[in-house]
Amino acid sequence: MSTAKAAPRKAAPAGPKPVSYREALTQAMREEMERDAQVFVMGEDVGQYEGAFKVTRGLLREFGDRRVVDTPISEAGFVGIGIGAAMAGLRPVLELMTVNFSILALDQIVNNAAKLRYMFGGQVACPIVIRMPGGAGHQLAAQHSHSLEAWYSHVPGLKVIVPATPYDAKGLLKTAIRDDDPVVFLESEGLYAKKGPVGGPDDLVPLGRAAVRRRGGDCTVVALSRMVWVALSAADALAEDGIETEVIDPRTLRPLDLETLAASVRRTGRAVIVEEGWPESGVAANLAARLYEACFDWLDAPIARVSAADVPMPYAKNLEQAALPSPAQVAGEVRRLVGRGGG
Amino acid sequence: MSTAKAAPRKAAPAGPKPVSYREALTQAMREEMERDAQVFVMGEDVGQYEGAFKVTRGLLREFGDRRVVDTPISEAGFVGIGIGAAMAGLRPVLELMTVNFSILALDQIVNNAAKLRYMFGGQVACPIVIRMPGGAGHQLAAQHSHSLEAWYSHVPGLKVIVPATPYDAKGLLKTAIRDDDPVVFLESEGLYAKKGPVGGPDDLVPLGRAAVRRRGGDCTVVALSRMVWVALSAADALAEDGIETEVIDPRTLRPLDLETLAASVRRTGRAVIVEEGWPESGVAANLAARLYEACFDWLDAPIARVSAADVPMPYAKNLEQAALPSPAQVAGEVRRLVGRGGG
Amino acid sequence: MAKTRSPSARDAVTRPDAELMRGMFETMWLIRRFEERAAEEYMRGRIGGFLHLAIGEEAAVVGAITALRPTDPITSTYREHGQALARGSDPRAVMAELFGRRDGLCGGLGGSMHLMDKERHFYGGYGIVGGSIPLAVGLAFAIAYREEDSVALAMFGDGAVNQGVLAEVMNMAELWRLPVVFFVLNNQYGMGTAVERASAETDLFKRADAFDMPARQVDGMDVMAVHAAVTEAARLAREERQPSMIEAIAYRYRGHSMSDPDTTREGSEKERWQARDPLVTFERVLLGEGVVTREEADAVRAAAERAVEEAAGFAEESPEVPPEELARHLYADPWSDDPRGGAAMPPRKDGS
Amino acid sequence: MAKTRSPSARDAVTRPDAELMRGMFETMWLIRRFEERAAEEYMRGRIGGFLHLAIGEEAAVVGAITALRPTDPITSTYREHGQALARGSDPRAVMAELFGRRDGLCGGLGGSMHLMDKERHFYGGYGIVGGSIPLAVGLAFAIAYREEDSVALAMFGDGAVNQGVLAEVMNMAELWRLPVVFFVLNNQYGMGTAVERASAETDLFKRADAFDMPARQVDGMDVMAVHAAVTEAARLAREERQPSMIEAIAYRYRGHSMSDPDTTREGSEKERWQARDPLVTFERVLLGEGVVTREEADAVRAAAERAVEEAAGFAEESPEVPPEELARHLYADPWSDDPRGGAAMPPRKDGS
Ligand SMILES: Cc1ncc(C[n+]2csc(CCOP(=O)(O)OP(=O)(O)O)c2C)c(N)n1
Ligand SMILES: Cc1ncc(C[n+]2csc(CCOP(=O)(O)OP(=O)(O)O)c2C)c(N)n1
Ligand SMILES: [Mg+2]
Ligand SMILES: [Mg+2]
Repeated sequence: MSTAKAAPRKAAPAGPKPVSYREALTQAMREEMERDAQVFVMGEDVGQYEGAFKVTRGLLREFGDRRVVDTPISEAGFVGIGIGAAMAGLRPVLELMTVNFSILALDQIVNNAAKLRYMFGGQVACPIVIRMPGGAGHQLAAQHSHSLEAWYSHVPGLKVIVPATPYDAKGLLKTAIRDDDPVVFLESEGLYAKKGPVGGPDDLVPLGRAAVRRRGGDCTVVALSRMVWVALSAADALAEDGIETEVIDPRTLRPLDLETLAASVRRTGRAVIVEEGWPESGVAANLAARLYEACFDWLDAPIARVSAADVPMPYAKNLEQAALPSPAQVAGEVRRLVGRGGG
Repeated sequence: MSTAKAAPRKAAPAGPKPVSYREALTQAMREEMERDAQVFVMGEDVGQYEGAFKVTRGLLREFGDRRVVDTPISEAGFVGIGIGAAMAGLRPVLELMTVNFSILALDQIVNNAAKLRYMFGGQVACPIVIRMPGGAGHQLAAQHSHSLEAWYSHVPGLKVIVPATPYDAKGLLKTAIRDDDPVVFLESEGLYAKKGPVGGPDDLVPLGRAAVRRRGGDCTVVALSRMVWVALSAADALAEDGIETEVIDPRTLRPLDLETLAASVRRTGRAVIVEEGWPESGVAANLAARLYEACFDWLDAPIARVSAADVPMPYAKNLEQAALPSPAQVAGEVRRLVGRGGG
Repeated sequence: MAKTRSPSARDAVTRPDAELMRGMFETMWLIRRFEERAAEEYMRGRIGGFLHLAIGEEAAVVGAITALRPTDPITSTYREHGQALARGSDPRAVMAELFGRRDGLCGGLGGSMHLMDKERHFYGGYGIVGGSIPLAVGLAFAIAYREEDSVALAMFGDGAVNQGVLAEVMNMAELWRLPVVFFVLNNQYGMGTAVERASAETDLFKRADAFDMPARQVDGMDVMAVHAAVTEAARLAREERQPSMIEAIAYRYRGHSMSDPDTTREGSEKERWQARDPLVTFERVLLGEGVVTREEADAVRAAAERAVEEAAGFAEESPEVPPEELARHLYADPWSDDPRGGAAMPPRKDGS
Repeated sequence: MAKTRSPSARDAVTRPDAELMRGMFETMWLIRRFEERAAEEYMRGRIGGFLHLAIGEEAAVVGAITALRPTDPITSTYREHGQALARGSDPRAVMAELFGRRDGLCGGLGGSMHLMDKERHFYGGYGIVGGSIPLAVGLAFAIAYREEDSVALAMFGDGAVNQGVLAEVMNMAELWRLPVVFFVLNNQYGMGTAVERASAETDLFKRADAFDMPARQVDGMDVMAVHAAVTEAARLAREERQPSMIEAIAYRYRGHSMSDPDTTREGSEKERWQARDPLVTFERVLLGEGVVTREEADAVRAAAERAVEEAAGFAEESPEVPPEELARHLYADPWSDDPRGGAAMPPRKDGS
């Protein structure tokens, strides 16, 4: 079962030795490029420089500059070119150096990629994957610390993936590359060095299947991407006080596996949602609204949201830390909900 | 009291005869340009052509091409120029022909306008207003039918206004122009012809004050922009069956007057939220999450959301109508909540 | 049409491009009549949304597209009825799309601004000014990637030239030597804004200088001139992988769209350009060179009228788009029949 | 410094621009030493985030900025320590900003990439490549709007040239005749990508041809040459409202940022450019022309070292940013002291 496979603490059957989230992504691209000659990688400094975060390391050497294409700093332009190439049946895997720069390509992503199939009555597909790391925590300040899960999940026509583990990074990226729809693949800068088991060439992770990262009956914590690890360390702390937290990772926001989330909340009667993005019109608000709709009669307390502070990210380390969700904050919210002091 | 002033059915003290939402906006710009020489208007076809929707009619004649500036079709460029001019202390009122094209300028709006004051430690202000009509209903299809309230309300540093009446269109635009922060002013294409009373030169509508459009004790309906009118006609229909609906218009999403919304929901115990945008990570989900947090113990039923269908807007009239929120749908949700059949 | 009816026509057969010229003449009239009818149907309320007519621009559209192979991919803007028809799309399906009916080219989901005929390698009309140009370069990228010998044609307006993304993709097209032709249909206005009020350099083809890319200007009212220019540009792209830019100077006789009162343009200016109506001038050439006779020219017009009449009838008869189409083409395999369900997956049966 | 210490120096005083040259020399050394120290502090973990050094580019930075009046607005990129220092910002406040402390130029909220000194008309460093250029044109727009005689300077890199927004605003600057100078600091790489792999036309100043805008290329390692070029460009803008573009060819000796292993550039290439170190070559000129003596040159370096030492000490001493600063500068008057409250207004007291 995919959820078991993806559990971070369990050795995956297929994965030989633990590899980093970064290397897991590289493996996924390499394997899919070997499997399908229509797959190519394009982006800024993905070739000779091997990627700003070295996720494309080795690909240029292995596949040459026809299939690993360095672009000028022209996000709107090369994303549009990728979309056109996808219309023609190629399978571009684009790297945007960070999610922050994807804003420049948003018109191409939202008005073209997301709409081609629909507005032309199903005549064309747009099998493109647009990878981009996001998140904060390294003092990159206001313009380099965005988490745009909310914006992308708002858009019908896109598929949106938020992998939290090396296993999912690889398995979901492979699925995304084989998918016939445009996929926005949101990586986390903070997870690139994270190690864990990964699957083999044929281990795909399906879209729309949440993963239960930890089982527990007192409170459900739904967490996205890097926040899964924040939630898990909160859960460890809570366990010491005998509070058993169920940590769930949706893994994909489009499609969304509401059923797995709701089933857990119906059991625990409480939920905390953790996101790295801003609180207003964010993903946590969306998941909360959906969970209320699905579990209203089972809820013993209002659903709590833990999001980044509603400010541009400050540079100063102490302020940045204060602006980001912490295990302590998550634990505090859980304690508040289960009514055992705290928060 | 501002809410009373803004009530659509009441004659406003200041407004002599009813004027259209379009003309109300023109009046606001004219009055503020007369009052403050730093205010200027810039956009595509705002001068000689007097605006794609004629909202800037007469301004070029009256103020000349120094203060009414026609731009090339370069959204990112002229919005960035406006932001730079605002940094220098001018008060640009930009018109983006529609919200759909604002996506091209989003980097300038989000990475510059919204962040200047904060990331430079308060050294500069960015007193800019960016006006743009949005919404659907005229068969403009996939690329011309966006409602991006959710995206803009997600962003700290911006103020976001969604006027539903001519009175608010004028009063809120005047307030926005005098505001020292960047304001995204979201107009509704479908409301330009709507007539109603408007205030005089000194009647400002404050930000962060919701308006109660209709009083009623059975169910609260929170509706944005054009949806206020959809909600009001639903309320009329419901009233015939003796169901009294309270219709509330938040008027601004940043700042958000949660208090007025929550007070109503605490009284009625039920809420339906109506938006013209997409359902995932939308404004309705956000308002629902906030209302649950504020009114959990008062709610007799889960909050219902009425949004556009989760698809790019189709061209065919029958499909477009099916995709958009209707009074019948809103009434149906209210009936379902108050438990009188329907749903 | 009967080629033996007149001596002049018989001589014409000897002229190598006589067939081509006749075909272009027929297509230009089909487009003209089709758009005149579309305007009427819009007035009647049978067509909704925006309707942008290219009346006056037929020479530029037809000259460019007939210079390509039928398999060369094309992208265009919202003003693209002519492009679809010039590519051979069924006028009935085009009109049905404008009507928003089931038998439309895009099943009624796209409308006038979003025609596409994939089978004919017409990759669509788009509504965001400048937004479709990168797609054409992407189609050219795919051609190069697969080492095919097709050429992509990006058609756009004088206003689109000021969208930064054009500069971005022209640079990449030249940098990577992609087989693409950037075709600027300069009808001298972007909505109400004349080129000289929008572009510091009014010779738009000079934008190519910034990228060391060949470019030229051509009379967009002269179908043969446009055809010749695009033929050479296509050859450059096909044989030398050399992208280029062509600026065709034309004029639209109608307002920007049916909802444009068109009050900012001088009437005298319109008359000047009307005097050079590309259909009339081309007919003179054809008659002069004996490629068609007067009777044949009239027959061409009559045929166009019949085709358009038939198209309108067909569109009228075509059923409404079935409601279940609302979400059908959202994804390759829709997970939700109820689009109000948002991104939520349907409850699964597999028990996984 | 004592101007009488040597005859050569005494002659120098007679040279009209001697003062200017000495000042530029001092600033270049201040920047060099400041950035060397910043690199050390980054290694020590006192500076976080990204740290982009302009070591090697001092001539271009100083030559350009000293050619302007102190009231002419400037925008730059994330590689902007030199710009701030050349504009006269207090090195202590700049270093404190890099440290993310309360006494930083931006109160610790901006960091290395987002320095701003409004008082000195330095309108900031920005992190989105190309994103700051429109702001400079907007500052020029305001100058023209108010009929002032200042000039805005937009400083950006060779990589930024490929952002479409540059083409958009260059067109508007020329179309509206705005007093702005587009200054491309071409250090020949955008991260790991050499200009010839990013730009079809490697003479970047030719981008101006597309807009009929004057432009020229200058040796960015020669501070006097840059100064002369920008002086003329500023005159054009100030007196003739004629925008222009200047491309300064320079080289950065360090990697793109402190986290860049810098393995893609040839070592031999670096050596070639190191041989033309702008500080060394300029010193030769100054000694040759007797503008400074060896002792004076050493004194300049010593002074720079003292200033930097002091700056580091000051930054070290400066307190952490108080927690209440987290939301203080979000809006003109914050409605929420708890940023977790999101857009919600605080409960109101006015009872309205
Ligand atoms: C990005 C964007 N901005 C503005 C518009 C509104 N608009 C539609 S067509 C048009 C004029 C385009 O002029 P041009 O490129 O010359 O094409 P033409 O209409 O003349 O064929 C404008 C401004 C748009 N559709 N997209
Ligand atoms: C829009 C955008 N894309 C990508 C990046 C990542 N990035 C930061 S600096 C840089 C290279 C810029 O090169 P150049 O303009 O030559 O300036 P230099 O760093 O050489 O001073 C890149 C790609 C960014 N910050 N913004
Ligand atoms: Mg035009
Ligand atoms: Mg560079």
